[in-house]
Amino acid sequence: MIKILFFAALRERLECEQYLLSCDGKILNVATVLEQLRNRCNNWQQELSRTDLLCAVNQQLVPLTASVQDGDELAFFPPVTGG
Amino acid sequence: MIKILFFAALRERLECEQYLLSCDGKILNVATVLEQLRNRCNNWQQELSRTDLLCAVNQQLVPLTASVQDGDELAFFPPVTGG
Amino acid sequence: MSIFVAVQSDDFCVASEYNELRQHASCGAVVTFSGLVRELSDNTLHSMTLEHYPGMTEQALIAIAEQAQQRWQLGAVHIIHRVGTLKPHQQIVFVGIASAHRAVAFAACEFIMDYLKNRAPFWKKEHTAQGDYWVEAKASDKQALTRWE
Amino acid sequence: MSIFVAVQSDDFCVASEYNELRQHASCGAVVTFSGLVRELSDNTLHSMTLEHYPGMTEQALIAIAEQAQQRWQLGAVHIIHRVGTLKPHQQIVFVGIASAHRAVAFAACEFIMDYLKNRAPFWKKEHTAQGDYWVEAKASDKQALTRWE
Repeated sequence: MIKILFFAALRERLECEQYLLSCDGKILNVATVLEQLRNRCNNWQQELSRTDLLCAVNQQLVPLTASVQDGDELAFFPPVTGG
Repeated sequence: MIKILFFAALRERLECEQYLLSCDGKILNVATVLEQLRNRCNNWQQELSRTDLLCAVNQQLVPLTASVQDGDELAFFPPVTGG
Repeated sequence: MSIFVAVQSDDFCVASEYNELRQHASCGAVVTFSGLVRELSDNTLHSMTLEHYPGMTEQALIAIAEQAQQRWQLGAVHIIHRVGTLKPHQQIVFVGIASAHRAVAFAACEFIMDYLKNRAPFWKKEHTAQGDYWVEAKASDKQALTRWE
Repeated sequence: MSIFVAVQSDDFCVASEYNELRQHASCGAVVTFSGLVRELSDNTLHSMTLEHYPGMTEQALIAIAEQAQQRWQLGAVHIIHRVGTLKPHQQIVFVGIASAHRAVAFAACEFIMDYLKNRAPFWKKEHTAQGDYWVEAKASDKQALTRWE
């Protein structure tokens, strides 16, 4: 299982905070996971196609070319606005 | 009269804190005043020939080309080291 | 070199942070930055809510402090960021640096704020008379990073 | 925009200065700099005495604050400089800036320190186990001005 988290405006627009994805023990590419999520519905397609989307694997910022596997925590979120 | 003040290391080396110079109502150049002061003795010659000497007229930093006249306060001091 | 990082809903006290920072041996300079909730220009901001990614925020802040420490010789770095609901004029973020010389303290403090603005997972939502709005990231914050690269 | 300048032998309180600075309307950022008496590397500094040019110091600090105000949109500028005899770890100088945005507050605070180091008539004399020495001006402080020209 990969635990997928969404934050802030993205979480609200997807109406989803956490999503569990089975990966059958395979190592996946973040971009591949994202493509799978986009196919869920039109709204997800649109929201997850934003070019400013940020991604973290196990709480570290990574590019979409990073890989994920069983037990990983994957997160997607909009540009950060703290400080 | 022009009131001339010396500060910090310069004051100690000249053994002088304040010096009154009569200028007979004339407008003088700071460089001219400095030349006069240098001629007082060898020690003053040396101390007042330092190229890093700073100068203020009426409490404003000025170049040695500035002019002074009766009633002005003229000050010479080494590079500042506050902060 | 010591690093202190906190993500908390409680307010922080700049005076206590400063008093700790100035204790650092061979410290000749302390620079502090405090970020406050600003009023909107039309004066209708009731409050804002700061959401974060628990766990990742602390790691991100420590990573930024460590980057600063690798670039410059620092005595101490304190970073505090609040989460939850804040009202206008309340404190949001504190960054404090103790170092031997001032240039390093200024650079490290500004570096940390620039990276925090772009890399630490916090998001602001404004609650105004006209409704609730997520704050948009500013191009100027992204631009600010380029000078450190 | 408000300017507050003080030259005093008494210590100052960073907490009070900060609390005043953060009151400024539309203030989103407060940056403070504090300079402290550093130990010498051989640990023999007993104390230092700060001499100044009474009258000119206050004018010079106000002039520097006004220059900063002309360059950037600032909410408030506080500058405090102590004179007299100070011991290691004691506070020498405080510069605090309140402004809407952080970049401006950092720039103004550093600008003021750079100008103060080169233009304000203060001189430090160190009292050490080996004797009393006037502190020499540093080339790096002069160099720091060039980026603002």
